[in-house]
Amino acid sequence: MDRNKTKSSPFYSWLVFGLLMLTWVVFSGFLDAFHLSLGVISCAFVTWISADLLFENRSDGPVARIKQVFRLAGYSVWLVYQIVLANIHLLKLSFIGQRALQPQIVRYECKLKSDFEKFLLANSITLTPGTVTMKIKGDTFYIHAISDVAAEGLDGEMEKRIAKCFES
Amino acid sequence: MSIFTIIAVVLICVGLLFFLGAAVGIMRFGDFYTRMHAAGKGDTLSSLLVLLGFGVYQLNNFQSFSESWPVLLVILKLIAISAFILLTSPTATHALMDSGWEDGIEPELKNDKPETNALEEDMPQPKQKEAQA
Amino acid sequence: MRLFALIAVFITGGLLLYGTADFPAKGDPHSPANAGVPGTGPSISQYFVTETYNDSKVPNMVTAVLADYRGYDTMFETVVIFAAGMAIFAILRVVKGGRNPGTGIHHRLDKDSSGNGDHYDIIVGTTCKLLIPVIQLFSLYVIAHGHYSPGGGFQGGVILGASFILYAMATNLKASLARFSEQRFMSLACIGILIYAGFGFLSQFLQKNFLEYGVLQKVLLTDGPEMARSHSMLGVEVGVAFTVTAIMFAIYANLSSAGDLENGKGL
Amino acid sequence: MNFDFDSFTLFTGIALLVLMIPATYRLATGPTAIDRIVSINIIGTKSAVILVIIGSLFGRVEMFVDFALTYALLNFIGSLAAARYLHKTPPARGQVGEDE
Amino acid sequence: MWQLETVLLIFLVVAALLSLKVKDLLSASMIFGMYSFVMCLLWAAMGAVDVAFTEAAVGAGVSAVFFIATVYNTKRRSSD
Repeated sequence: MDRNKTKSSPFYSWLVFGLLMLTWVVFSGFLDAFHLSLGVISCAFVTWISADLLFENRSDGPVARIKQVFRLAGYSVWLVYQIVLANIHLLKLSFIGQRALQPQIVRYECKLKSDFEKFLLANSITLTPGTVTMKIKGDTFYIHAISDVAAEGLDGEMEKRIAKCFES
Repeated sequence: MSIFTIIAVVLICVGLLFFLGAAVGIMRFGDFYTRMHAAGKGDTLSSLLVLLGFGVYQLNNFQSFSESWPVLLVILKLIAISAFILLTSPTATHALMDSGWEDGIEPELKNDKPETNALEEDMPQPKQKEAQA
Repeated sequence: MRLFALIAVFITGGLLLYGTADFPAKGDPHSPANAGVPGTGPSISQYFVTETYNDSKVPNMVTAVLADYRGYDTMFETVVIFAAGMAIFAILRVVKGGRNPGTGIHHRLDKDSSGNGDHYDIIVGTTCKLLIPVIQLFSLYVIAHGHYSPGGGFQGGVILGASFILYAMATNLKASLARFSEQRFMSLACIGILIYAGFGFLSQFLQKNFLEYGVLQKVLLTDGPEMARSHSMLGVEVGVAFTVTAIMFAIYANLSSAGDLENGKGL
Repeated sequence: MNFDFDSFTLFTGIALLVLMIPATYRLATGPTAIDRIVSINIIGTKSAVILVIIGSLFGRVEMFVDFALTYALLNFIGSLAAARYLHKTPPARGQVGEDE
Repeated sequence: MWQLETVLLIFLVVAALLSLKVKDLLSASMIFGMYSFVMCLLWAAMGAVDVAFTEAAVGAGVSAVFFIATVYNTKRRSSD
């Protein structure tokens, strides 16, 4: 969060600049020199004012990053499948199964280290069937589950998948 | 009627069905926390499907990469919108659920399962009502 | 009293609705605004539709009208926004040694905001960190492409200001003021208006009228006055964006901390 | 088979607006302020989708997609501000927040 | 198009009346957010794209935050 804590390495600044430039091309769509130079100015400005917000952990090298990207892509495919399941579950609940609601609050201990992994786990829990993360205190997640089945679904499989994405 | 139109219509119809589920859930669930389930999950996939449906329909205008670059761009932007909705919607759900707890809204919990509800004692309790002058 | 208010609202609304009966239909090509009054030449709408691209090579007519044909109007709109920020500053800001800190109403409300910060630090904080650079880049895109698609200085400036507001809400006011300090945003607000007025004075200095950009081709080194007008519009939009960004963040900072920027935590 | 995609799009837009009614009902009745915030979040997401639909009706999706992007990016800020408000003020039950 | 505009106008009137009706100012500012959303959709449906964009940026981005920040520093309940 503060500027002095993260040591700025040139690799990460260029990475942020490149990603922003890619985003600019998607936004803009003009590939002539005038608009590309405007894009370079804008991306340099954004990199200057908020490059330190992206990439909390800056110790990994380029190869490790590329591996993580591919694993995260695989994980997101699985996540989309879970989201589809969650919506079908919700559809069933709202039309037929309302009396089957068994709301309860479950505690879940996670062993993940970095903030980004915890963020990913919390958002994935919210998007999967029947569970919503209510609160995080340290390593403890408090989860509001909508039924017994949903509460038992929190068996740590998701956490294993996320941990696998970020292991070196 | 091309294949892209058929896919688009199917995607949009499924998206509307999920929107309907979310809307009924918001209307009928009795408790704030269960309503959050409907709100947090129902809107992500359904808006994603409808947006992707319109993106697929745009493929009808696609001829070649050099001519139809704007069409691809629209599809990429629609995917970006879906990604941002997928990112912000669960986060807003967390923030609102946490605020609801801090604001002292009592959850309706199932009473015949003491081993799960006992965990509630670990929770930070809602702040007590303060008598305001 | 409420009854009288209701009656007054209904009468006024009825009169307004009655007035709309005389309006031409939406998009009617024969209405006086679109077709012009007979015997007086083409209407101003026709002129804009046919001549804007020849005059300034700008496809988006609205931007051309706002930043070029009606440049005075937009300039003083920017000044109005600046004045609004100054008014909020003058009313709310607590200067050091003035009002006794710690007695404002926000301190009473702020006293239990310390606990349970974990949640915001992890989930909301990470989301905001991922979103803020994209929002900033999007706002710059909106500013830079005001010629081709809807948008421009005002919209882009508001979005850019919203990104700073989001940062202030994800962390606290102090962290965001470390990035975008009070001195910096106040001077940025002034610089924005100076850029706009500078384009005007520059064209006046080159023996033309105020805000008549065509003459700037000698300065901007473009081929022909049309491109000079186009590029000047972009420069003017950047000026508007500076002012709007700075004023939006200034209003948020002063409102949420009740003017006590040094000690207030913000929302 | 003659299928008019524009009519289908118009129908989709109207259906989405009709599906806004439950959210509007929550907005009107509450019971608490935070229910209203949730429904505003939902209405904002739906607005982004409806903007794309209006763009498709005009045949200018590439223009309207920018607005939808604005909503997708900025809709979060209002909800977050309200959540921060409720987080920082004492609980309001029984005093304010509920209508008569 | 006229069907869409009619439904939007109904929503607009409902939102305006609701935001006047509630006494909780936080809720009123939220309902005013809905008014701004519907207004933006209406501008877009009329083809006034620049105005719609301004409404989208201001309504979604900053106006709700300003209202909430103001309510935060005053009191929450309206007196009438």
